[in-house]
Amino acid sequence: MDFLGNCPQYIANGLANGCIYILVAMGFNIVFNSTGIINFAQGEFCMFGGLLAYTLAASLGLPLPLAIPLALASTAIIGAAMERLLVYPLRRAGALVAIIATIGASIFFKSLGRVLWPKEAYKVPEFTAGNISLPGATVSRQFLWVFGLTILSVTAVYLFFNHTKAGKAMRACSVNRFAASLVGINVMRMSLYSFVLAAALGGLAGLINAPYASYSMGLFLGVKGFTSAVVGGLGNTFGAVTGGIVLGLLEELIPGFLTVVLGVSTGYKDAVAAILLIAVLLLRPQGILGRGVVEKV
Amino acid sequence: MIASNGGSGKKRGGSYGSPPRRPDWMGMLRRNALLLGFTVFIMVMPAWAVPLSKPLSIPIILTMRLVGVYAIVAVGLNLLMGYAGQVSLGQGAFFGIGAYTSALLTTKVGFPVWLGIPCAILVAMLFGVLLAPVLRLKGHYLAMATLAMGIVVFVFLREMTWLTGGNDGVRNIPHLSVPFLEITSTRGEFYYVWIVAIIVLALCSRLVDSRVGRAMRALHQSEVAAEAMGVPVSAVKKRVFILSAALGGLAGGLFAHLQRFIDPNQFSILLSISLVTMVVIGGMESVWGSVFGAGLITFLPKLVEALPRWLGEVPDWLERYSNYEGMILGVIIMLTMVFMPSGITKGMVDLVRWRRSSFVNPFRRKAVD
Amino acid sequence: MPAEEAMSPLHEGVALQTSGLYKAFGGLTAVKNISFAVYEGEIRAIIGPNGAGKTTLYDLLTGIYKPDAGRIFFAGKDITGLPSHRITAMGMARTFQTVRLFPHMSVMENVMVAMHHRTHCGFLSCALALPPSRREEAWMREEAHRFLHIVGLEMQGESLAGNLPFGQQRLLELARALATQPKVLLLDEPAAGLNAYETRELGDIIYRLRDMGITVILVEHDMGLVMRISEKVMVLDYGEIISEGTPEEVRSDPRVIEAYLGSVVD
Amino acid sequence: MSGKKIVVAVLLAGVLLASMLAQMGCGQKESGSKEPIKIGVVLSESGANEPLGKPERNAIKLFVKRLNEAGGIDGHEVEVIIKDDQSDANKAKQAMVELLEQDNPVAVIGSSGTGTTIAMKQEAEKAGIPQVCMAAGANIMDGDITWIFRTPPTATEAGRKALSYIAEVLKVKRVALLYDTNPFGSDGKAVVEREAPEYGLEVVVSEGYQTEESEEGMDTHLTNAMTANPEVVLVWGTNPGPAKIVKRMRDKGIKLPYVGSHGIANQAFIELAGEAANGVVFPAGKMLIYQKIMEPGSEEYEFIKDFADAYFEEYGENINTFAGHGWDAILIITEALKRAGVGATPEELRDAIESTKGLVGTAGVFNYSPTDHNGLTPDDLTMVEIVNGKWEPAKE
Repeated sequence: MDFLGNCPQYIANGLANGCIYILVAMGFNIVFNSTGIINFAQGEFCMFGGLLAYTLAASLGLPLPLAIPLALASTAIIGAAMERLLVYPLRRAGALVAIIATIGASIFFKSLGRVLWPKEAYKVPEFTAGNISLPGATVSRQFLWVFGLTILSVTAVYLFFNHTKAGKAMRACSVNRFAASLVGINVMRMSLYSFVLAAALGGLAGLINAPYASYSMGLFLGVKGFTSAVVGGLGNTFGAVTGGIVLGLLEELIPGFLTVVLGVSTGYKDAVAAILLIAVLLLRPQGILGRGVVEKV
Repeated sequence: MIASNGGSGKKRGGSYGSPPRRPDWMGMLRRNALLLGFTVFIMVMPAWAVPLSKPLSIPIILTMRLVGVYAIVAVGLNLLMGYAGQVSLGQGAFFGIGAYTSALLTTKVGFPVWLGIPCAILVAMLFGVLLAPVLRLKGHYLAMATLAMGIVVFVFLREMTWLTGGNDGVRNIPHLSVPFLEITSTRGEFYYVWIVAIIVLALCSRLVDSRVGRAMRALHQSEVAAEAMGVPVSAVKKRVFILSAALGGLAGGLFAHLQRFIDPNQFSILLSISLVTMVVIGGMESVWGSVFGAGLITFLPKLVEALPRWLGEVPDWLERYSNYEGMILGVIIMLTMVFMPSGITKGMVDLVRWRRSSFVNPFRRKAVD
Repeated sequence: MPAEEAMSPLHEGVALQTSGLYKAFGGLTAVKNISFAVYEGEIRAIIGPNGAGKTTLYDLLTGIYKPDAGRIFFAGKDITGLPSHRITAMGMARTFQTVRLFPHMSVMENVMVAMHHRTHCGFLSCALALPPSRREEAWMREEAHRFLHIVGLEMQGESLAGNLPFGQQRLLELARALATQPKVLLLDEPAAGLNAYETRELGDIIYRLRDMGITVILVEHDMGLVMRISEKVMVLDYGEIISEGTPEEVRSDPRVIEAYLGSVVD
Repeated sequence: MSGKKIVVAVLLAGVLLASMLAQMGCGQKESGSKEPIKIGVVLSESGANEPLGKPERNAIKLFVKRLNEAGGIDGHEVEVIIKDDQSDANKAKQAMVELLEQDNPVAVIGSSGTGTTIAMKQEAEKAGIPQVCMAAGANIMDGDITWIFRTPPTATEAGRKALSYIAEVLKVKRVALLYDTNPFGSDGKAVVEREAPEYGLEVVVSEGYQTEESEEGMDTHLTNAMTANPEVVLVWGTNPGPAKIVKRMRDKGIKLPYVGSHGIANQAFIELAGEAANGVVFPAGKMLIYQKIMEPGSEEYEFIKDFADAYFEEYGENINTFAGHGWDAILIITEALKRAGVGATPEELRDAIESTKGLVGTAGVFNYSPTDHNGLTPDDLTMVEIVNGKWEPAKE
């Protein structure tokens, strides 16, 4: 059957997109854990990552091994600036105020991106061009980088949170910020670190996400990344992995099924992530991997 | 019923209450001063705003019609979000549903407009009932679920071409009307919209100070305590949600007949986000704050646009104002949240109080969560 | 008290009765096989070391949690699993250990919220300010004033609840609970944070409530208050009833002493 | 109550500020001896259609500048009032009403996109004022066309051109259509699906994509399309979607011919698609490759060259299709004004535009009539092929 024949390709595409979603989702998780905020500007970090990489590598002509760390570092600095100027002053404000403030930041960033990079898209240099043929599927070489860097990032984030002092401190903040501050953890500094890390991860996602970047990509990736984070269980690193892969695969398999088997237009693809998000939130709000939460009154 | 309740209360505790009040006309006038003042302000507005529009290069009355529409939906959202504390990032969905309902009924079925708009309200309420289960979620999760809801409605409006016409939109939507009279002039539309808006504002400002309004505010501050005090929390939440959907539908219906051409892209999640911004910037838990927020967000682009004209010759990069609009809006949102988290209207009120008494500091006031 | 016995038809004059209540959170059993009956007009104290399950018991009684097993009878009906607001409407009210007022509402409004289930005007009637809703509103103000008077807060009606001093916040919570017109009132550590004078006042108020026909159950650590006002005392430890009787009986019960001393040593 | 006082204070301050500004506004000097002719312009200078609106604006401003330097129309200066609709129909309608109410223009130009144009069209009809649009959407001309004119070739003409190329040059039958789900793409989809049978073609699959999707997302759409065994891939969208698709197609080694829409008739497509752009064929106005297909010295050639040189001198950029549409729009109105006279009523101006015949513009030769307000025919388009990163005429 055609659909089954196409499946390897769908799965390969789904995995590639899923990897990007994982990186964005981890950014959401890290910030959520240490500050309790959903950072709506997470998608804009991806935009900065991609467009800065374009500027450094394509416009200024820096070699990629130099341009990419620079782009990531600049994005991280933007994240840090956002934390210090916006999130830190709001550390005692409620969830809604923080949500709106990060929405404000995302509007600002997007607009800034438009001023600096006004064209509809820019081509970010690929790490390695070309493609690989697998049985039933063709993937670009870039895919290997995406896959490898995602695994590397997930591992690094996991090791950081479980085997370093700073990481453990950040996890402590996620469990109980007050208690963490009592045992001498500098909660405010953890919040800064989390934004730096999240911005860098977002920037990475933006610059490896297929070789195109534009000022408008933030919202698109932000929604997907958040969906992945929630589907897997907000705040959970492996949840982000599961969520990203589930969303990535569904987004390719469902339209594939609709077009090839049912012959329906796939303009509905845009709604897949949103419907998945609502379904997961209503049926299993703690996410696929999340544990049951007893609400303490 | 009431009398027997009161009686039984008295029997137990003895009579401590004050004697029942007589109708107090002066008091009512004083209590409604803001509403009355605002009504007068709106009614005389064309008199001074029309001559002022041209030199300012800001079409005040024209823009005010839209402010009225957005004020209606923002007040509805404020009931849900500011008063009852249930964040919705998908209010644009109800706005769009209302707009499409009225537009399609009047263009395809031939309903008169004054019948199409009530239908828009009903259909929006119906969707409110259907989508109400998301209210089981709290905080961030609710925000995201409603955001997703907005995306789903947007995609369906775009893709269900057999009904909505897809990206081609619905055009030649009739003008606003009352039975036997079509309203086509800008000033007529202005009055039409604002009469509806002022009625909505009056009802909502009454509502928030009533039994139901208290229940809403109570459950915002502590759901457990509200429930324990006999407030059926989920039922109240659900009703507020439906009410805000209804107001969204009403505003959407008005919008469709003002614009007379709608397409799905006008109801994307950017609309929802700007509605939330109106509420938050204007002031949570404040009916009048929403009006102010709607006005600010609607007039801001006009101001930014008119600025180069006021300044005379400006360099080309500045004239391409629209790219900066987003930056200005973003900065306003961020500054408001950092310095006046309870919104600009409340912040201003506090600022004045602060001048009088050192105990109120508007920059330290926390918003209710 | 074996469960079968408790399941039998309610005795005359029993205000609140439970049989074999269980509640576990994850692996931790917070409430274990609790059966008791409180008679109308009684002042019943529940004491026990911290973490003994007293507040969880309250949460079960008022419907905030659903018990894993067991039943609760109130006002002659089985109320197990009913939602909290229904139970309140039937006449059981409570206060909270950590004060849970509506801090951004006025004192008066706090009390008026508690009259929600005794009033009926809906969205439309309220928004239009129809005569019934205006009458109701006036009546609510009057009633609220009366309850504030009982606890002595009638002068603070218009100030924000969050701005009251702590002791008055406790009193306001009491007034608010009274405004639901309870038959049974559950107080959760009402004297915590009060000074000696305020505690004595509180005792008097509780007596007054009993005289008004309200059955009072209180969880309290202030033994002076418990011994002074309660008619019967129930002691919880590790989620179980370890002793029940008059204050004197309980005071001399070796199990109680052990529980308390044990907890002190812990 | 202090809230009330604040309201009063804010209102007072507002009125004060407003009156001050009003005075400033009145102080603006009136230049020129004769009343200027006002033409309202609404463009998408920002938002999704920014790449269209910006060159259009540049061209219009340049045209007016040159016209006024040459003495205007009968000694009257032409003044254009440009407003941005941010690619939002709702704002376009608002801008249109503002223009009509405040500036009382003799005609309006706008807008760049289809939805925004339709929103404006209704107001133009209501006010009875000629409107010249630069949007390609075929559905703009649905319904009443009394007041609306158009300068670019429509999706219908572009679609027919592309389909006839597929049928007559490529000589294949099975078309896989990939379209952007935005208004540009869905308009093209409607045209292609409607017109294909006329050319004996079969649209075997129509697949909607979102332009933000990654290359892998596009790969899925391609995979879906390939399942239907097409003989040619027709992609209807604006950047960057088509570039991602063609790159992916070539990466996967799909050798099928790729036909694009006039939405990729710009340098950005070549930059984005890189190597993969070679071999792509799309319909475009002749202006794009005028040096290669027109005789130097012919009227059309000189007209475009003049425009291109002036534009380059002013902005340091090469002309593109959209700049051309803006140039044509203001050209058509001013030419009609010259014929109808400065004091013409809207009806007279409209009639003058309708009587435009053989007017050479950048997009072709405009011939309007009371029944045809499009002005162009598919013959004004040409098929362009990208060869070594350059535009060349495609073999016909």
